Amino acid sequence: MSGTTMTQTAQAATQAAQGQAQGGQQLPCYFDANRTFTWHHKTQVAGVEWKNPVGTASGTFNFDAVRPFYDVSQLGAVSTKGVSPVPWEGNPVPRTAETPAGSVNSVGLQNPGVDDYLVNDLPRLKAAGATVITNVAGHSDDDYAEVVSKLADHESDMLEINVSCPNVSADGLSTGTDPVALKRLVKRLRPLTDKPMIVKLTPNVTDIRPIAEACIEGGADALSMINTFVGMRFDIRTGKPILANITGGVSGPCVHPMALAFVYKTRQAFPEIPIIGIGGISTGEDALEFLYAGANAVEVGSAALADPVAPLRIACELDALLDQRPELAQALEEGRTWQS
Amino acid sequence: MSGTTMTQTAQAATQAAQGQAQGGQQLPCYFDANRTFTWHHKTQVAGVEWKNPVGTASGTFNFDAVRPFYDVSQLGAVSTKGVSPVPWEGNPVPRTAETPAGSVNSVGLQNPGVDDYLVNDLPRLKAAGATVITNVAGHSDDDYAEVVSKLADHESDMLEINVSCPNVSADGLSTGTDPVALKRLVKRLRPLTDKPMIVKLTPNVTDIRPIAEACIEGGADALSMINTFVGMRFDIRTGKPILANITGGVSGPCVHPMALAFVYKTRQAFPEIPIIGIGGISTGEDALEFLYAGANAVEVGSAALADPVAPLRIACELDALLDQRPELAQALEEGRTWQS
Amino acid sequence: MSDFKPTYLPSRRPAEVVDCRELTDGVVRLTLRDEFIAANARPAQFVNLYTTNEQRLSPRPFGVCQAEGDTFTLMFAVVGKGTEEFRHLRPGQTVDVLGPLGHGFDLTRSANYVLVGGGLGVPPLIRTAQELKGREDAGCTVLFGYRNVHFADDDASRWCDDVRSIDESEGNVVALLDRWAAENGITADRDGVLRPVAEGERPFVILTCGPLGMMKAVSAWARERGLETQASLESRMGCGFGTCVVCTVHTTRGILKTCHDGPVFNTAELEGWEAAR
Amino acid sequence: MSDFKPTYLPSRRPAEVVDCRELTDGVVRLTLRDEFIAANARPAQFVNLYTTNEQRLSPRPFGVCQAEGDTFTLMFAVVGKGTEEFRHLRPGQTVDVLGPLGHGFDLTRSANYVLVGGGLGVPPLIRTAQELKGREDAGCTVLFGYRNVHFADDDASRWCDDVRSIDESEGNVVALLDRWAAENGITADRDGVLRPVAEGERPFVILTCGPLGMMKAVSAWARERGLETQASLESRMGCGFGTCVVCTVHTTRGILKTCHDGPVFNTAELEGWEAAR
Ligand SMILES: Cc1cc2nc3c(=O)[nH]c(=O)nc-3n(C[C@H](O)[C@H](O)[C@H](O)COP(=O)(O)OP(=O)(O)OC[C@H]3O[C@@H](n4cnc5c(N)ncnc54)[C@H](O)[C@@H]3O)c2cc1C
Ligand SMILES: Cc1cc2nc3c(=O)[nH]c(=O)nc-3n(C[C@H](O)[C@H](O)[C@H](O)COP(=O)(O)OP(=O)(O)OC[C@H]3O[C@@H](n4cnc5c(N)ncnc54)[C@H](O)[C@@H]3O)c2cc1C
Ligand SMILES: Cc1cc2nc3c(=O)[nH]c(=O)nc-3n(C[C@H](O)[C@H](O)[C@H](O)COP(=O)(O)O)c2cc1C
Ligand SMILES: Cc1cc2nc3c(=O)[nH]c(=O)nc-3n(C[C@H](O)[C@H](O)[C@H](O)COP(=O)(O)O)c2cc1C
Ligand code: FES
Ligand code: FES
Repeated sequence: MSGTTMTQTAQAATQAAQGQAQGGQQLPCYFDANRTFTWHHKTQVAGVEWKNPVGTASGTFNFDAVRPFYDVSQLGAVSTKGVSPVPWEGNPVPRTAETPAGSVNSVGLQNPGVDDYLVNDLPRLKAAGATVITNVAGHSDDDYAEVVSKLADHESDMLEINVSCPNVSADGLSTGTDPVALKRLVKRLRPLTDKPMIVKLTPNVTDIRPIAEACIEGGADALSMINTFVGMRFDIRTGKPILANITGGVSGPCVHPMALAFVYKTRQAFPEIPIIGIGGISTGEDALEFLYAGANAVEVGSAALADPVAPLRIACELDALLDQRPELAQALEEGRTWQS
Repeated sequence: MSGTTMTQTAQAATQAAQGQAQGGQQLPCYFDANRTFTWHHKTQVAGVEWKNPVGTASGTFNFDAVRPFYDVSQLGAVSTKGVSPVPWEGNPVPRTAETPAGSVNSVGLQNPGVDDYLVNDLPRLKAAGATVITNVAGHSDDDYAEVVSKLADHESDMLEINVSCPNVSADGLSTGTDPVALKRLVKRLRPLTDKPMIVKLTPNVTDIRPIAEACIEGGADALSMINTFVGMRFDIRTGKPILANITGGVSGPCVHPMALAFVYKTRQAFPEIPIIGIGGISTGEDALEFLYAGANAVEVGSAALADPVAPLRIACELDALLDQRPELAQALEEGRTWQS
Repeated sequence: MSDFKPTYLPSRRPAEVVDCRELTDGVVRLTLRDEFIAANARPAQFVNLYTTNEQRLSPRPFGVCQAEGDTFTLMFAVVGKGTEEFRHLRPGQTVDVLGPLGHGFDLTRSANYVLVGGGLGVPPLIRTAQELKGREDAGCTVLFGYRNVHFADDDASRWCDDVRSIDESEGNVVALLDRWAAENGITADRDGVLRPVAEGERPFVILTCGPLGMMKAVSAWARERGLETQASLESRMGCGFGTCVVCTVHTTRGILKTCHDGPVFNTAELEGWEAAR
Repeated sequence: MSDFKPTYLPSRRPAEVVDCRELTDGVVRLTLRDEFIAANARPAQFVNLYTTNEQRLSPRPFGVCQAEGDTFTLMFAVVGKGTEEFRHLRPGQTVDVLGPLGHGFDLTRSANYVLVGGGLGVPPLIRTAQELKGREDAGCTVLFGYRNVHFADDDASRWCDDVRSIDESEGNVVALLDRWAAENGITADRDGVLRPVAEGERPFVILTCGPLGMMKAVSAWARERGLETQASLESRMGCGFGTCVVCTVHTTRGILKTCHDGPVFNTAELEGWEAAR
């Protein structure tokens, strides 16, 4: 917690982000990544230190795409695109449709597979200095086990098991909706690696608590939530669904209030488990709400699609907000949360 | 399907609603209710004819509040605030918080009770010429049974059983999340009345199909969906939840893509059951998407809070859109849908 | 003013910005053109403004401050995202409005009205002073408490000869009330009974609007002196016109809606109000 | 042009509107000021525009049409909510931009480039003509097909002496191609073999952008004549810069991203493309 550089920079950043007013219209944000960052407020997630509480969410971060725009090592962490045992083709296009204050996507976890990941992505991310969360995807318990085993000896800092993607299985449901299946899966994966294992949960459930409990009992080190809501759009010229896959996953600012409730309820039920809050974050203030709900850290998703530097801007804004909230900042630094 | 009056009027309305452009800023909509309405496209919901497919959603329509603004008999139907056996006080204030493209509310089903409703609300609504859906609330099966029995001999056109409100029960869950309890409830209510009985479903479930099935097997004449998602907001000055009740129900444009998926999935599984689509409708186009998803009609909720005449404006816009879609219009008129 | 008598009230609509200026740092006076509001807004009625940011759909309620010709003014503090947007409105632009809404002060009595305002509670009281100016059977005294800059004295003085104000460095509005009471021979004796109003003299009625704590203090002060108080309340609103029932207030008449049954309530009917919170 | 060499590319930022005018009903030419885009946008690279409506967060990609000094132009059809908003932009306002994005046409060969555009596919081809104008080792022919109004001929003629166009009443762009081929002695014999390029003569390369059906027809026509075709594709985009993987296209090099690996692809590498759909 030293130096005033960042306080000033972050405030400037926040002001720029809030926009200078101009004839009733807010000037849109313009964040300049060409400068030096000093972070005042780190956090811990399952014993892993993040230099600030802001990471990227899986599927909305791609190293090759964003490295021209900013230094990815400045983020708290980066969560990679879901990695499966073999390459997955994903769904046909169109894969995206706009929704009010959000979007619905049906990428279907397209990825080149774990072997490619270990050669092409992970080493470069680590070389760039990033704290890496490898997001793991699977169609079956065997799939997950295979990927986790292969990752075990490599250099990711954390694993994030995506048991929630609504795109893959036939009707949009997943392991993440069934406490019994989920506990079995997590129990099976637990001994395969020493790396901190985050389980990423779907919001498409009646009650998040038994789901979270299953993860904890299975041996998860942390939870991240939320993945996307099932949704769709129609083309009113044709009367047909816009997405080739018919339904997809909804994300963006629209899901922020739901995501906060998921984190808050889980935190109330389980005071100790580290939680990464995800869903609809597009400003430092949005991120801060997750910290008040009881999260230890956050991941930024869709906002990084509307502006590649958004996660870094949000990290700056949050750092400045935490400057004014020493109690919260202190808790995070010690691995505690606002609610514990 | 006669007369050109409405075509022209509705088009003018639509144009006004879309806003005339002015220096890059869209002129906000201004809908003038001081005119004569002629509707071209009626629909049927469980045998009840609606003069157009647009009704109001429960809790977002109040006769005394909106009668100064428009003629409520012009709507397809109006769904009343939830009616309980005895007066309910609801939750403490603050009861509302803004969310991205929506809001989260924790009214807690405040209402003066069924006896008051039968004396003060229902007769006046009928006298005003409205097609009335009485929305029924309860904390227990007995509650519902009592209200339905009392309503049986009065003049509502339809009943809508709200088994979904996330506000009332301790942890935001409800009968609407449990197929067994739900089927038992619907079966019990079915013989108590001859009126068409709609069951209104919550989106806070893992899979809507077993829930819908339980309603249908219990004897429901129609389904309406969706009620609100559980959500919350924090005050970043205090670090506390904004709502006195902590969590509440999220509604507004933000839920539109999820609501469409609920209707579509239910329609795919159950080709025959009449469905009223609800969630995030603020234009005729939004409503039209529900009709393409397989709904027989729609209800407008939050939009009526941002502008009292919104449901009537939306009905006009939809009527004009249906003018250009004779096949869809024909299906609705015959009690069928786009997907059946 | 037009002669058109529509069956239905105008609903949400764009109003032209005539003027928008900052009276002091973070306090803005906004003049809008809307014939209907200008002609109909009674004291302590309010209007909803709506932002142009489509992520922010909730109404922003503001008390009407003055009405002249086909224009009316609002006066607001910049406290959040909506007011930050409105602060930058410029003449010729439009902003969506709905109103006038709610039930204002009851000014039917022939009385000397004492308008006690604090902070951004002053706008409805200025509208009240404006309304009372033409009244031969009523008197008007304005007592305003500010944090520092006396931003509304000029506007209030347009309508009332007796405007007094105070800021935090000098004391609070109850101190002003005390001074005013002394001048007018109003005393609270041990039993909380007011010096009886002399034959032919008009009774005093307190109208107040401002921070909750202030209004409660004013109401308690007035009760001790046997004076009626009408307070204009605030509440987070979902609609502003009586539909959504999120703005409730507990009264002796039952649970009422701040927006539709208020915002003005006689403090005698607000249950346990002075004590609570 | 500034000498500043930052480590990182500028991200999303506001660009000033210099001009915005309707060329014909529903087709708009928008001139924006952004030094970085003006200096760097290669032919068939595109920029994202973003609406100010906070409910609409997805990017709207548009091919850069011309670049001069510190400004660049776009040309777009009004087809939905975003383009409806952009149509009303006025000088002095700003609009958020990101770019330039994607990989454009490969113009490295010394060749006679034939730019075949349809409808709103013409903007990237105009930028191409602009780029080719200075090239001594390359030729440029523009063949445009319109629905009716020949809205882009003037702009294209600024950069190319040989602009020919056709509209629906006269035929389609393949008819233009046929005429051009006849003039240039290009024939498809039974084996689909081109008349061999004479010694010292530059080869022809087809660059195309427009409706999918048109591009496929052009590509098939060119293949029959042994000509290389580069096509600039469209796709619904979630980001436009290679992160979200929603804009995929199947190629002989694997599943690629339209935004990042394209939008330009050699049609020989687009798997089963001419046949599909
Ligand atoms: C009847 C009435 C009259 C009012 N008159 C005035 C006035 O004349 N001048 C003035 O400065 N203020 C007035 N207020 C308060 C004013 O409505 C809020 O300051 C304003 O809505 C804040 O908007 P925001 O977007 O800047 O704040 P944000 O915090 O960004 O708003 C978020 C949401 O909370 C609501 N909200 C936030 N603060 C308040 C509040 N204090 N009261 C009600 N809702 C709130 C907003 O309306 C919005 O829906 C009045 C409130 C009421 C209920
Ligand atoms: C690389 C590229 C270059 C393009 N260049 C041009 C150009 O120079 N001139 C031009 O007129 N158009 C161009 N387009 C098409 C243009 O992007 C769409 O017409 C525009 O995005 C429609 O926006 P809207 O908000 O009006 O439509 P809406 O239908 O309201 O948009 C809803 C969503 O769908 C997307 N979308 C709708 N239609 C298309 C489409 N055809 N292609 C991609 N996304 C779409 C929008 O971007 C938005 O996210 C280009 C598209 C791509 C991919
Ligand atoms: C285009 C896209 C692709 C995604 N892919 C993945 C994925 O591969 N694995 C995963 O766990 N979540 C994936 N997600 C979900 C996000 O990580 C995140 O949980 C969700 O978008 C909510 O956050 P947001 O509202 O900030 O976007 C994806 C989201 C988007 C928008
Ligand atoms: C303030 C408020 C009160 C509501 N009260 C009820 C209610 O009493 N009964 C009910 O079934 N639904 C109630 N709802 C849910 C709406 O009827 C509707 O299902 C939901 O708001 C989604 O639609 P929308 O997005 O158009 O608002 C309420 C919603 C709001 C916003
Ligand atoms: S704000 Fe909706 S009833 Fe008062
Ligand atoms: S649009 Fe996101 S990868 Fe192409």
